[in-house]
Amino acid sequence: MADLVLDIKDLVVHYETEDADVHAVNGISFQLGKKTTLGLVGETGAGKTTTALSILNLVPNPPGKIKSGSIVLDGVDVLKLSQEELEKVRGNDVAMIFQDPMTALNPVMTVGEQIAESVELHEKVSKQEAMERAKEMLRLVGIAENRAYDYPHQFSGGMKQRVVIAIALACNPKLLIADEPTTALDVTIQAQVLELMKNLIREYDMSMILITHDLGVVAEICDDVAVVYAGRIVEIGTADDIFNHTHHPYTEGLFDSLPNLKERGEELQPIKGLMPDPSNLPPGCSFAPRCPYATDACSKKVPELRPVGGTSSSKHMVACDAYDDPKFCLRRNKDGK
Amino acid sequence: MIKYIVKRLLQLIPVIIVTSFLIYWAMNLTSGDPALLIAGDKATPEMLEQIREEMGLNDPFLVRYGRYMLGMIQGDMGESYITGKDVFQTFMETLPNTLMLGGAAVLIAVIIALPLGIYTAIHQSTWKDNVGMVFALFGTAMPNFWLGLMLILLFSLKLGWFPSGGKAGFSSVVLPAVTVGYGLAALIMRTTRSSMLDVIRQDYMTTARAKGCSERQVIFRHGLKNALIPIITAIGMQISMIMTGSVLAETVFSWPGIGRLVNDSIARRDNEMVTGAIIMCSICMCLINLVVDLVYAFFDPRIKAQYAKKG
Amino acid sequence: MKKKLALLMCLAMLATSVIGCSGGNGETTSGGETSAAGETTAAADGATGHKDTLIIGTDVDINNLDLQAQQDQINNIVLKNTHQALVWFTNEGEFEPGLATSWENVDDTHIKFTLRDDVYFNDGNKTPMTAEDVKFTLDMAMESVSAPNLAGFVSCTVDGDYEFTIETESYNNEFVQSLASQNLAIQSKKAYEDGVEDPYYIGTGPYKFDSWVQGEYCRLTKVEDYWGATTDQEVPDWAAPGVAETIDFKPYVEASSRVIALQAGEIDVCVNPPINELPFLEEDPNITVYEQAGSRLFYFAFNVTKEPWDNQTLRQAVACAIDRDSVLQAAVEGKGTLQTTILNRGLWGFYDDMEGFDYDVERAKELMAEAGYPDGGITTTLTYANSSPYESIATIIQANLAEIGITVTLSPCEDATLKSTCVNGDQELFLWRWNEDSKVDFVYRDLFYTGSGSNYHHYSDARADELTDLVATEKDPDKRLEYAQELQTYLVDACPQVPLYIANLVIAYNSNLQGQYFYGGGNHYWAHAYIAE
Amino acid sequence: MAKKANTVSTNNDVIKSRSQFQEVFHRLLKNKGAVIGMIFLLVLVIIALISPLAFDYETQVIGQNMADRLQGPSAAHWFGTDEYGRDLFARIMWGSRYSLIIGFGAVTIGLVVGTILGAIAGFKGGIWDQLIMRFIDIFYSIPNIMIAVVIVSVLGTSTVNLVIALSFSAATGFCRVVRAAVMTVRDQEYVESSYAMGLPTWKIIAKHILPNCLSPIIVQYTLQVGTTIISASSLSFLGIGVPAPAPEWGALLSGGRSRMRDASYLCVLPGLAILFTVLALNLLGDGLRDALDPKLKK
Repeated sequence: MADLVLDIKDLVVHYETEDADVHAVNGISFQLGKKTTLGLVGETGAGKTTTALSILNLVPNPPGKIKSGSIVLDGVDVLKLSQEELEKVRGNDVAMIFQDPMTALNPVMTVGEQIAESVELHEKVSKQEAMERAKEMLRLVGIAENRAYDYPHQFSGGMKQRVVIAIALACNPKLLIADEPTTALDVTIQAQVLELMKNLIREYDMSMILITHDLGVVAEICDDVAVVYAGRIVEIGTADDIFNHTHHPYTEGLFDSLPNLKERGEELQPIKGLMPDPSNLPPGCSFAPRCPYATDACSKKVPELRPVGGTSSSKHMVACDAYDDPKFCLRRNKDGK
Repeated sequence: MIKYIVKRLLQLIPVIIVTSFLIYWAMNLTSGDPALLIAGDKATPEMLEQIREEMGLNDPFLVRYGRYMLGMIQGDMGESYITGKDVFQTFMETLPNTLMLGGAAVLIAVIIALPLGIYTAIHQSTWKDNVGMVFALFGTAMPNFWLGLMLILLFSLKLGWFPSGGKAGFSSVVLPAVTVGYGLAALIMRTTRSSMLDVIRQDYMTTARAKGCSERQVIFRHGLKNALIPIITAIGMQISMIMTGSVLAETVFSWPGIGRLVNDSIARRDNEMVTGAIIMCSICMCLINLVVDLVYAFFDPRIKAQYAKKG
Repeated sequence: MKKKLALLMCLAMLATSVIGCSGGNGETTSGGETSAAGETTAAADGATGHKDTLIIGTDVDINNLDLQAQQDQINNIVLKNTHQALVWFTNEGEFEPGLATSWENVDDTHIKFTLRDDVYFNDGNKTPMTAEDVKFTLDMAMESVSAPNLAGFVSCTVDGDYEFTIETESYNNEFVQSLASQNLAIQSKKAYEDGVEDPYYIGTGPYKFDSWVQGEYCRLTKVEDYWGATTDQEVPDWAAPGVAETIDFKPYVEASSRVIALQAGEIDVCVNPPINELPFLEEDPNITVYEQAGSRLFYFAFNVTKEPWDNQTLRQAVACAIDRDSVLQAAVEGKGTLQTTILNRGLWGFYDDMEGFDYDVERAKELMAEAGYPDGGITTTLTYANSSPYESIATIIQANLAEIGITVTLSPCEDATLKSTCVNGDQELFLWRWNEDSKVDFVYRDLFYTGSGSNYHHYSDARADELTDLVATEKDPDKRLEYAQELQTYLVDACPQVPLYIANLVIAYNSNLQGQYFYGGGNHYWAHAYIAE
Repeated sequence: MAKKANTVSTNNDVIKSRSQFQEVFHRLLKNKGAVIGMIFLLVLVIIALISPLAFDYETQVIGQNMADRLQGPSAAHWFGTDEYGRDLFARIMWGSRYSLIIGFGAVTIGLVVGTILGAIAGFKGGIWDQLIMRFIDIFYSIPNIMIAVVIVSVLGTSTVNLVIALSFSAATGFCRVVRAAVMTVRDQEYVESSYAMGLPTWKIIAKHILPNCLSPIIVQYTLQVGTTIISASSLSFLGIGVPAPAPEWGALLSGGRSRMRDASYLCVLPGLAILFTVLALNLLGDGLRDALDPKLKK
C-alpha cells in the first residue's frame, strides 16, 4: 500500500554464543501504515526488543546476527544499507525510546547538548541553532527551557523519559519505536508520559511501534496490536479484533491472567508452564506444550498466520491450526464475553 | 569548591606531623653515626664528640624532634649534615628532575595505554584483545630496573640513539621515562579496558547509536568521557608508583631525582635531609591526589555537585 | 617569615608545575643524536686548537664544596683547581714550594715561612693574598672538621706581609707536608669579613667556581686575570694558567652507563671504569685506557679485643689461609699489586721484605693447632660495606676460612653502619680500605696508635706506639728509616690486619686529552687538561 | 548468600549441581591464561622443593671454582657461570626458594595485619575508621621502596627483615581491599538480620562478612605476591636486599648488571625468571578475578 511506512518480511535473528544458539526472532512479518500505532505485546524474552533493534540494525553484533528477512523502511531495505547510510537513517527517519530512562542519558553531558547533538548530526545547522531547537523540543515535552544546561542526574525518572522523547523527536522521524517507555515509571508519571506521546504522534502524524507487556497501555494508545510469542507473531489485528474477538489461545491466556475489575474474587488463571527455552524451541507450534486446546497436529507443523474473517476486520489474522476445524472456538468467545 | 580545597590542604597537617615523626624516629634508630661521616676517616674521638655536641646529636630524641618541628613551622627544614645546604632548597632543586621524569613517564604511559585500552575493549575477546592483555601483563610483571638495563643495552649501547645516563636535554629523559612509563602504561591500560567494557554496555551508548552517531563518535565522545573517571583514578593512584619506579630508574640512569637523593641521604645517615625530603614527597603526593580529585569534577558533573554541596 | 612564604609559594608553584609539567614531553629527538653533549657548543678555539669544555665523568656525587667542612676525595679534586695550598705535593711524592716559597725550622717548635708576593684572589678586585689570610685560614681550620690535618699545630704569628711563623707542640718530620692537603688551601679573609655569600668559593687557583647542581654537574670556569698569567715573576708548572674555558664534573653513579657515555662522547674522562669493560674500551681507537700503580690499600682485619681474635697466632693462621691471588682476581681482575707490609705503596720508608704470612693452607693449619684450635670449630661474622669490591672479597674469604674450620657468616651493611660498628668495637672481622699518599704518620698513627679514631682494630701496643712517635720526631734520616722498617715488621707480625692488595689506578679518557696530571691515590689535578683538536 | 547450588545445564544432559568452589574452579579452567599461570607456579614450587636435593648448597650454589669463571651457557652449565664460577642454573633454581618465601611470607603477614585492620576499619567505622585510614594514607603517600629502605636500614639487612619491610606495603593493600569489601557487605540485609538473630559481633564477622570478602582478598593476594617479588628484587638491586651469597634473583640481577656487556646472560636470565614468575601470578590473579566475580562474565 502506498502509505506503508514499514514492511518487515519473515525476520529471523539469532544470538550465537559458545554455550547455545538463541533463536530470538523466528520469522516475524508485519506492515505499518502512516500515522498508525502498532502495539507489540508479549512476555519478556519473546523477541520484541530484538525486533525493534533490528529495525535500526542496532542488534549488538558479536552475539546477535540477523539471519534473514527484509525490513523495508519508507521503500528502503534497512538491512542492505551501508554503515554511513544507516547513520543517516537512525534518528532522522526512525527513532527509538528506551526502557530505563535512568541509564538512557549520558551522565556527563548536559541535556541540551544531547538533544542538540542529534539535530547537528542530521541537519547542517550551527551549534546555537541546534541548541535553540533543543530548547524548543524541551518546551514541547513540558520541560522548562532554562533546564537545557542541567545534567541528567538533576532530573527525576519521568523528566528523563521526557528528555529521551525530546531526543527521539528532535528531527521529527517518520517512525518512532518505543521499547516499554513507561515500565520503569510509577503509574501517575506513566499516564502523563503516555498522554504526551499520544499528542506528539497526532501532532507530527508519525507512526509508532509500542513494545509493552502491559495490555492496559495497548488498549489506550495502539490502533493495531500484534501478539508475539517465542519469536513469532501468533495473532495480529486491530485493537478491537484482539480485545473483543480474541482468537489465539495464548492471547486468551494473557487476558485470563489479568485481574478483572468487574468480577472481583474471580480466580486468576495464569498460563501454566514457562516460556520455552529460546535455544531449543519445541517443534511445531511453540505454544503447544502450554496450550489447553493443543492436539498432536499442533506439534507437527508450524502454524501460519491465516485471516480470521467473521466479524473482525480484514487485518485480523491468527496462527493456529485449530481453526482448520470451522466449529473451533475459544472458551472465551463461547460465553460471549 | 575553595572551601573543599582548603579542607583538603588542612588534612595535610596531620599527615606531615605523623610522617615526620615516623621517619625521624626510624632514622634515629638506624645504626651509623652521622658525625663519623662528616668528620671522615681521620677524625679523633674528641673531635667526633665535639661535632656531636655542636649538632645536638647527643640530645634525647624528643628534644631533637621538637627542635626540628619548631624549625619546620618557621619554614626552615634544617640543613643537610653532609652538604650543609638547606634541605628545602636542595629538594626544590632536585624536584623538577623527578617531575620531568614523572611527567614524561605519565605522558608516555597515557599515549600508549589509552588507545590500546580502548582498542582491546572494542575488540573484546578477539586475538587483538589477547595481545593487548599480554602487553599489559608484561608491563606489570617486568621489574622496571631490569627493563632499564635492557633499554640501555639495546638503545644506547647497540644503536647509540639515546645517552645511557645522566641528564642532558630531552633525549636523555626518553629511556628513563619509558622505563617508568611502561609499568604505568600496563596498569592504566587494564583500567581503561575494564572501564571501557563497562561503559560500552551502558544504555546511553545505544541511545547515541540510535541518534545516528557514527561508531567513532559513540566511542570517543560518549564512551571515553564516561570511562575517564576510573582511568584518572588509576593514574592518580600510580603517582606513588612513579616516585618508587623513579627511585630505581634514577639509580640505573644516574638521573638526579628525588628517589636517588633520598636513597643516598639514607645511606649517608643525613637524617634532616631524609625526613625533609620524605615529608615533601608526601606533600607532593597529597597535592597531586588533590589535583586528581579536582580533575574529576571537571570531567564528572555529579562529583562537582558533591563538592559544591560539601565545600 | 620570609621563609614561610617561600614554602607556601613553592607548594603552589609545585602543584602547577605538576599539571603543566609539559617540560617532560619526551618525544624522541631524531635518531643518531650522538654529537658531543653538554650545553656549550663544541666550537674549536683558534689559538691552541682545543675544545672549549672538558667534561669529567666521576663515579661519586660531589657533595660539599666548603673546603674545611668536608673530607671527601671527589670534593678535593674539584677544589684543587680553584684553591692553592702553601706546599705543593707532586705525583712522585716530593714536596715543593707552593704559595710558600721557602720554610726553615727555627727550632724544634717553630717554622718560619716566606710567601710569594704576586698572588691575589679571584674575587674580582684582585685582593692580594698575604700572611693575614694564611693565619685566618689556619685558625679557622683548627675549629673545623679539618683540624686533624693540622695535628700538632699550636699557633701562627704574622711577621710581615709575606712572612709568618708556625708554632708546633713538638718537632714532627711531616708537619710541613700536612700543609699540602687541599682542606688547608688558603682562603680570603676579606671575603669572610665582607660577608660574601659562600666565601669559601673565593680562591687563588687558575679556575673559579661557576655553578653546581647537586647530582647533575659542577662547573668551573677559567680565570682570565689569573695571578699566574699576569705576574712577571717565574711561575712553577703546577701554577700555570688553565687551558680549557670550562671544566665540568658530571657524576655517573652507574658504572656501565659511565663507560657508554665516554664511548658516545658525552664525557671526555671516565674515572674508575668497570674493570670487566676495559676490553671494549681498549678496542675503541679514540679512547685511551691508562693504568698505573695505585696507593689505596684494601685490607681484611680483626677486632683484636674480641674473643678469639685477641690470640695473635690464630690471627696469623687466618692470614695464611687467605688466598690473596684469587681475592685480587675476583675484586679487580688482577689489576692491582699484592704486598706484605701494612704501609700504602709509594710512601716514604715503604719496606716489603719482611717474612709475613703468604697463602699456605698447611702452615695455616699448623698455626691453628699451635693457637689451640686444631680443628677450627670457630664461628664468626665478617662485617663489610655492601659496595662492589667488598662483596666479592668477602665471598672468597668465607670460602678460604671454611677450609680451616672457621665458618664465617657474612653481614653486609652500609658504609655508615660499618664505620660506627667498628668505632664501637662491636664487629669481629671486617673489610675496609685506607688511602694515603703523603704522610706515613697518617697510616701508623691513625690506624694502629692506641685510642686513634680510625683504629678500627682497637689495637694497642706500647712498642708500636713508641716506634710511631720516634718515626714522627727522629731527626736523623737513617735512624728514622730503621725505626720505620722495624715498625712495619712489628705490625705485620702482630697481624691486627691482613693487607690484601693495592688497587691500580685505572682511568679511561678521550685519546686527544692533553695536560692531565695523575696521582696514584686518585686525587688528580685537572687545571691544565684539555681536549686537543 | 549461603552456599547456593548453581545449576548448570549444558545441552540437555541432567542438570548437575556443583559447590561454589568447583564452580569457580570450572570457570577458572576455561581461562587459558590462568591455566598457564597455575602450571608455571606449580612447576616453580616443585623446583623450589627439589632444589635442595638436586643441588648441594655448599658446593654448587655458593661454592666457588675460579677456574671456570664467566663461561657462557653451555652443555655443562645450562645458564653459564657467574664471576665466581658458580653455576647460574643452580643459583636461579635455588633462588626460586627465596623469591617464593619472601613473596608469600611478606604477603601472608600483610594479609593477616591488613585484614584485621581493614575489618575493624570497615566494620566499626567512625573514629576507628578515620584513624586507621589516615594511618594507611600516610604509608600510601610514602613510596613503598623508601619505607622498605628505611626499615631495612633500621633492622639491618637479612631475609627476615626484608620480609617484614615488604609486609608493610602488602598490609596497606589488604587493608584497603578488606575495608571496601566489609563496607559493602555490612549494609546488606542478611547482616542486619543476623544482628536481629542476636549473633555476637565476632561471629557475624567470621561467618558472614569475611567469607564474602574472600574473593577480593584472594585476587589481591595473588597480585600482591607478584608485586612483592619485584619489590624484593628492587631492594636487592639497591644493595639492601638479601645478603650475599644467597642467590636471590634480585641480587643475581644486581650482581650481573656490571657484566651487562661481556656476560649479558648474567643479567638477562634472572630478569626473565622474575618476569615469568610474576607474569604467572598476574595471569592467575586475573583469572581468579574473572572466575570469582560472575558479574564480569564476558
